[in-house]
Amino acid sequence: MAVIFPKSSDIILKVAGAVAGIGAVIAVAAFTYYTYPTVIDTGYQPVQPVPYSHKLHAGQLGLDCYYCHSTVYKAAFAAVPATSTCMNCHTQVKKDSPRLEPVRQSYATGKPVPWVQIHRLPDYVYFNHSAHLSAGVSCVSCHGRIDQMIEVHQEKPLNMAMCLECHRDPAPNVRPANLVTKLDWVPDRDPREIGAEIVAQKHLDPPTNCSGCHR
Amino acid sequence: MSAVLQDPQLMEVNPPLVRTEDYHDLTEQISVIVEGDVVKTPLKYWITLAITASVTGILGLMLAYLVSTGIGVWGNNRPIGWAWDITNFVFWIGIGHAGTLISAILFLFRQKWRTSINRSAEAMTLFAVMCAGIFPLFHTGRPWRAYWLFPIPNTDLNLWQNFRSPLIWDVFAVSTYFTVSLLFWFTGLVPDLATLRDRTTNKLKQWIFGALSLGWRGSARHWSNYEKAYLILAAISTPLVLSVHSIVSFDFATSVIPGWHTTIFPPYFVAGAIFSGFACVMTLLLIARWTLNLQNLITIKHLENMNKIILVTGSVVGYAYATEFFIAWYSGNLYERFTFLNRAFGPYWWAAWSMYSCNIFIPQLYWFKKMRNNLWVMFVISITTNIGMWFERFVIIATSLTRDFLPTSWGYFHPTYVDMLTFAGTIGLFLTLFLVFARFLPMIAISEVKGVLAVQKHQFTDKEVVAHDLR
Amino acid sequence: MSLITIQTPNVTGKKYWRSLNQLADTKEFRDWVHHEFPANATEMLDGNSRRTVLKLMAASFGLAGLAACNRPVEHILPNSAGTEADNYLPGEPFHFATVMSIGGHVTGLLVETHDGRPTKIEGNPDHPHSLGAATAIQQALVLGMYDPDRSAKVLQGGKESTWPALESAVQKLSLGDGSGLRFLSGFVSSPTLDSQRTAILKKFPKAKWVEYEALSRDNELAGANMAFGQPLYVHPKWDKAKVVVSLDHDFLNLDAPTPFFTLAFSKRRRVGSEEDLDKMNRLYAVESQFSLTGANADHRLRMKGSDVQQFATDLAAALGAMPGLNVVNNGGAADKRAKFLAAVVKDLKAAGPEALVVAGPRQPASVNALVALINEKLGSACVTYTKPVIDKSNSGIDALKTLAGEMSAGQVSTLVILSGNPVYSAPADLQFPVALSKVATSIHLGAEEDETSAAATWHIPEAHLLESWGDEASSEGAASIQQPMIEPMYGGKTPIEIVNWVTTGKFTKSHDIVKSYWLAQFTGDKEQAWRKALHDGVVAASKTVDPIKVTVDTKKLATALGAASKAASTGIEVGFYPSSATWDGRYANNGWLQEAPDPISKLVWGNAAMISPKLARDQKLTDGDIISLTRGNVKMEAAVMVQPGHADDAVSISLGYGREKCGRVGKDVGSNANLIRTTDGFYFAQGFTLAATGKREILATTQERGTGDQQHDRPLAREVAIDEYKKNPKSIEEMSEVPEIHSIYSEFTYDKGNQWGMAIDLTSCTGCNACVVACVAENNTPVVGKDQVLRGREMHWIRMDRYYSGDENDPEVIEQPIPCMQCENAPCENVCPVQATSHSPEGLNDMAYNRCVGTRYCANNCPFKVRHFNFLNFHKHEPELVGLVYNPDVSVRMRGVMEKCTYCVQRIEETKIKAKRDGRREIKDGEIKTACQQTCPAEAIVFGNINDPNSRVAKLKKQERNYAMLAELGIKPRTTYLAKLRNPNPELTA
Amino acid sequence: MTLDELKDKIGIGEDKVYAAMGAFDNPDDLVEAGRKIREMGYTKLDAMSPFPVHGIDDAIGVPASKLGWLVIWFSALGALTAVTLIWYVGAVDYRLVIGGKPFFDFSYTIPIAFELTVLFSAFASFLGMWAINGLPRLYHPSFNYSQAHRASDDLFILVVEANDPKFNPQQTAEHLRSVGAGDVEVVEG
Repeated sequence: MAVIFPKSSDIILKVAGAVAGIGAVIAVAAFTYYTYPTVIDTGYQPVQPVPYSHKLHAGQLGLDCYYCHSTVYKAAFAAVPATSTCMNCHTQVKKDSPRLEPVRQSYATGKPVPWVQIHRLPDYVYFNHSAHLSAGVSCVSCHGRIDQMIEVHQEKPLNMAMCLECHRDPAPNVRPANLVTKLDWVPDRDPREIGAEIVAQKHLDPPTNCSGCHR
Repeated sequence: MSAVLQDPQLMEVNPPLVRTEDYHDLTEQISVIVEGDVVKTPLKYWITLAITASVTGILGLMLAYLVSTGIGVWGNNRPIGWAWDITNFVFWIGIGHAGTLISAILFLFRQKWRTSINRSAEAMTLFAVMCAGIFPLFHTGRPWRAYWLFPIPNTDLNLWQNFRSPLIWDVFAVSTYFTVSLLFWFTGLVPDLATLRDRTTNKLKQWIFGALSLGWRGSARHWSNYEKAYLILAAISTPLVLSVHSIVSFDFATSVIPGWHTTIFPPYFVAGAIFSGFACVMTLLLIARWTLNLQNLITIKHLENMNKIILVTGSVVGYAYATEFFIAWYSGNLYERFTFLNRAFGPYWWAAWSMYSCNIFIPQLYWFKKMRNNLWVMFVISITTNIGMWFERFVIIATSLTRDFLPTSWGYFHPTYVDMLTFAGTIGLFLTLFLVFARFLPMIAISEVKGVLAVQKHQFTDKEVVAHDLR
Repeated sequence: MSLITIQTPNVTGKKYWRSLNQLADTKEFRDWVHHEFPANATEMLDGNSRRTVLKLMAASFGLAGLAACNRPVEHILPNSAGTEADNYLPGEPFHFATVMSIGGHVTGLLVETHDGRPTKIEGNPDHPHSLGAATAIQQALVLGMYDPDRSAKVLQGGKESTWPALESAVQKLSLGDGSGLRFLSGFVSSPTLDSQRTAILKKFPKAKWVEYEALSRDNELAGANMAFGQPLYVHPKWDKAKVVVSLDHDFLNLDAPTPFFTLAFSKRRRVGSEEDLDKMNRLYAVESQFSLTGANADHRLRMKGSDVQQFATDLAAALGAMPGLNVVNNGGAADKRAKFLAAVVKDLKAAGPEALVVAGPRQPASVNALVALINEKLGSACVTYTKPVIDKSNSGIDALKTLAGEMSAGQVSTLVILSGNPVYSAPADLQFPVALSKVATSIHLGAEEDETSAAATWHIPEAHLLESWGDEASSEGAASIQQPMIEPMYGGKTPIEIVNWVTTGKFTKSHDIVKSYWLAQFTGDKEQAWRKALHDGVVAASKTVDPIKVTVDTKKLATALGAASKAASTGIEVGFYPSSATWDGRYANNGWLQEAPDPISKLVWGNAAMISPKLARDQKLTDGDIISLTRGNVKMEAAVMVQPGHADDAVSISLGYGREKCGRVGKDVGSNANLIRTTDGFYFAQGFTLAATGKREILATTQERGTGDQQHDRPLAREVAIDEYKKNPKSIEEMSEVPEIHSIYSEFTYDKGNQWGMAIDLTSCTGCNACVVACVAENNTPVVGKDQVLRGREMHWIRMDRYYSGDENDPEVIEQPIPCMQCENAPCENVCPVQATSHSPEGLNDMAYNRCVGTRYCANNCPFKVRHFNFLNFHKHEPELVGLVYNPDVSVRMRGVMEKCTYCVQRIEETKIKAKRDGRREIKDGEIKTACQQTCPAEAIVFGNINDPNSRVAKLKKQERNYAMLAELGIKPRTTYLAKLRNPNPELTA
Repeated sequence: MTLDELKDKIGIGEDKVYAAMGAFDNPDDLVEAGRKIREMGYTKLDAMSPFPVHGIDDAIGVPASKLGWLVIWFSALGALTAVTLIWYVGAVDYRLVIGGKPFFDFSYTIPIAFELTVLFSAFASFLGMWAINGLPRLYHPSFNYSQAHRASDDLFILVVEANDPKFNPQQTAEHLRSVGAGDVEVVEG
């Protein structure tokens, strides 16, 4: 009978198979990597209407986070300051700087400055700033060294895995309550020890069950 | 396997091939169906295919509507969270069972007559399981989240499945069942694909069959491993098929709902599955036998044997019903008693009684040889049996839910046209797949039948068989 | 006192969107968004994004364009000016006190707002008639505020007009001495409005002011007038009474649009400890329709409404209350009525000062008078009388009759209709529409474009309760100030403003009028007093009227009774009742209420002609058959529903349905009983002919119908007579045999920290729907509509189960609220394939909506069927505006997911976080209240930490009558029930 | 190695003698002939048949299949995988209280353990069989035999491979004819 496939077909088959196999592996790896929260969610740095520098204000000038984000200790949500807060200083300082024009506009017209939101959780997640601050979790744990960012970007993935990691083992992220907004705090000893003590003393027991965060 | 096919005691069974004298005729007879010029296929085939295909199209439409609008397009409600969806699921899975059973269990039991039907029975299993699979997937409120049902490592959520849930067991059972059946079916197909490859002169067909047959050349070494593999697959398929329907029955048996919460379910469901499965094979065979003139391959003897099995399994199912009632009464449990009285005399009496009559009473006709051998009788009974078995699932699933513990949350189920068309659609899908299979792949395992033929031509002695089996 | 005082007029520079078209315009809407909320809008956004309101705002927050890493750009819009309210916390709830009144019943309310949006109404704990409780209707008011179908524009002759046009029309009015000037208002209980009225009647001596309510307290006053010669309010002291006889008075539900009666009554019904057993009161009910009062009565006697007068007379006679009366004894001792009467008389006499007889507001003056007589004869210390603070001389049906006469006679040139919908609700024989057409200028102030607004020359949109300044004084005099939480969304006006405008020609905001009125009342630091009054919700200074001592003038009464006595009733009687959902029709457009099942019939989305099983058999009628009721020239059609325990030869039908001009929700729902309601048969009328029409209508009920023992001998809702309970406290427990259950697993133990649990006392629970609606409001559960209810897909997380038992002619009814039982060994959790529902360490059955794939297996496996599946996207067809009512602390569930009660876990978590902030670890008992518990007027629901032996719930669970439903399944429910104790009279049970 | 060797290795070398092949028209003759040829001292034998011919394995010395062992190991692996997965998920990675049941218990691993056992052994036997048989192999020298295409129809072919020490084209062909084979050819490929 006539041979259907030429002699070389088997080696071709083998090579093709090998290539396909490797290709598949690479594809899966790539997909996993690019959909990985720490990759996809971090680094988000939209252009803000006003190039407000946290590095300058919080870092060099040493403004406490609480000065602007005034509700964090009492409320679930951390407030973005009203324009009037900016104008407390900027009526004297840099009062003619062109870059502050939108702020002055807003102050005059009453129209808000359209800041672009960076740190965002899904609607079904109920995060409460006051709860975490009173426990002694610092801003750094979720927002990173804001005081070193000229324009703020998202540093942590803020995904469920991240929340769980800390809820299962809070010690490394817990510090004395008075230091939560001190982003550049350098602990004199192993922060985990310090945290562990506070956890014990405050009887912290963060929930890992569903209704802890989803309602 | 050769040994299996050469078991002399079984030679009393009238041979599967009455006319064919030698191997080549046999090859011809089966291959010609597949090789025939597509254009020349009888018109009745194309018409049937057109009908079934369009019904399948309706299935597509219904599912699209369902996904875009919500489960509300079905009649499901509170308290009846599961109705036709899961009923159809269990129904189809049950149908599937006969295929594996015929090809695996009958194989292990050396039932030679299986060779003429096992191929189509296996195909039927695959298609039935496909139809079944549709329902668990689309009965979820958010099918686009169905992948959450599989243990895929999820670095984001850190969430897994609840392995205490029978539904997860189902996921594993059904997907395993499908995979194994597919492998089993394909393994059996390879030598025949080689045959087709060697017969055709059409280059394209040569390439296709050549590739599909994986370069099979019938080497003695290959055959020896092949037989072993086939034996193992048959051996594991047997407990598998029993486990699958047991696990399906766990969905209900492990719950707290009266009418569901029953330890008898696993054997009862398996028997029911075999019962309905054989009935379905019967229906298909009778149709195939008529349309493709396979009288000499599928003999009355084969059919009668199947009828006997239907009679037995039917009676087992009947016994199970009786037991349920007895236990309900004997348990002295208020809710159990109510449920079973309600089943027979409540608002769903009609469903219950159609199930009793179709599954218990009608099959009793098979006590009479006349009935077992009458093609019309067996055709009708094969249909009623399947109707009855569908009702069995409906009665168990839906009517138990309509009236459970708190009378204030009792309800009634009204199917919508979407329910009905979806079910009809799966039947369409099933038939379409089967028709395509019957036309384009050898419906009968050529190499196996040749083995049987060899036995007829040359008597072997028991001793050799034993010797062969031992090593 | 912290207010986001958007209402004080001197706060300027604020813009509010006032109409839907502006709402559509995103730019305008955006203005509203950050002007409405004085503080930074961040929280507002986050807070709202919990709810569909985000969709609403999507456009304005530019969910367009993709950023670098494919993320929609979300803007944060902080306000330009800082927050005004010093301690206002964005996103955190804020409460305001206000007050509402229906048909002369006044209740203080507490309104929860989020970022300026009222989201929930609760009772005001400081208000004597609420004490924190609120009725279903009161709680549903908040939804009404966001009703997009509310009247938004001025109408002239039914056509759209403008404010200026109206203004000039008002200017043109020539009122002269007021001879052509008439005011038609509802039951006035507002001191300010009353003072305005006095002023007006002085200024226009010939003017008249008529009060008319379709359902009011007029008969109460008239009765007192008949008995004592002066109109007086009757104040039953329910908590003082040992024996209560209710003559057709459904004071637990329909006849009490206030939680107050239930509050007081249940004080003697609740069994906190063993000694309470002897304190328990005994309730006899005499009525026609099966009411909740009848259901909770220890003995019930059914009779036509018109026969009650005879019964009252017999009762008075049997007590020898008045010479010349003698018992018309129909039937011998075997006769049920006679036996009942005898027993009641004996019991009442025994109770003496602790005896209380009450007559229903739907019973004529004569019955009310007789009751006054009886109470006096009994020397009952359980009832007091007060003079009306606000004049009622021109109130009621006769006043309306006169007015209608004047109108048709063309004597009325200017008619001002202050709220209400007379064209719909006035008796048919007054031909009100015709009369109205004869009036030169009729000005209608109404909340919606209804039947009246179409017929009047002018229609003015009325501000919603939560948008308006005003005040209400209870019949005992306790006054409260009504304050808005939000500027009128549709620019609506209040009655006070309109009255002032029409009579003075210039417009003054009601805030000024109300404030100036009250400042005049205050002494000392007026401003301080004013703010305190606003804060507390009760005016401390308001003098509560002292009860007056009065005696019945028997002679006058005898003659009056003679005049009032009617011939024995003949033919079919039709009784008109308030609707538990729409009251008199004013709440017809409220989805929450339409979908709250009637406590007895479980009917939703409509009313029906209730008839007794016997009448149904005689007339060969079944549920849903449409009958016609004819009497003289009045006629209506309605679907019948067979009501076990209903009086024979009588039909009961609730008002408030069959609205022809109404919003989308209430239009053409049910049938309009006002068509056959006449002045001579205002609450019930005899001589109707009943005929089947052959047509049918499908009635939607949330519960399978049927009579007989609906529990099928199952020990679900358990009850026992109090004496039997004393004899054998174990009797409850013995109703079901719970075997020792040994699990093959080592079970999880819940012994540390807070372990939440609930106890529901069936003895004090009356079955009113307050908890059901409270839950809807708190947990954003959707309204699904009649069609879906018919398919059994209603979503109420807590439902009210009703069981009949015994003879279908005189059945007993027991009501049982069913929330999630939070089983420790929850069957639902085991079967969920994706761990969407699991257990919290505090014993809650958590449900993670966002994880659910929707297999519905959990619902199937729930023995109580308290899990509800979103079969469709039920929020999709909701007007976007309704999204504003949602509670931001609870996610709105999407299609295809399961949802359920979680003991208001959002409240639990909030409180725990608050405690953490305060550096506390333990939660005080009662610090967390679930929505259903908080609103329950009978305090039947108690929630708390069962791990703390001193908590109320733990104590209750220790009682012998505490039982867990279906405990035999080994599921260990956290919600348990305290069996219903009845207090029957041995003489009648024997 | 040389290029040619490499080519041979990967199967695209020059054609060379593969075997001497002869056909029979029924299985018994094949078995008979096979036995005879073997007695002549040939060791590298094979047969091609449309269905498994009983007795041929003894006749030409085909070793028993090793597949069984492979499957046993994989079935064990399947069960192990299931139990480990369920234990890790429930008791290690995320401990959630569900229905008051323990975080891990053998009882509820049984169904899935069973299913995975079956699944793994099925794959083992299927893939294992092809692997041992060295299939898929699209080209094979034996296909050059003129009657090869009938090996899947009605012919039974005896193969004496060229790598047999005793192989000699003419002589072997002669032997084949002597045991009654028809269409004897020396096949190259």
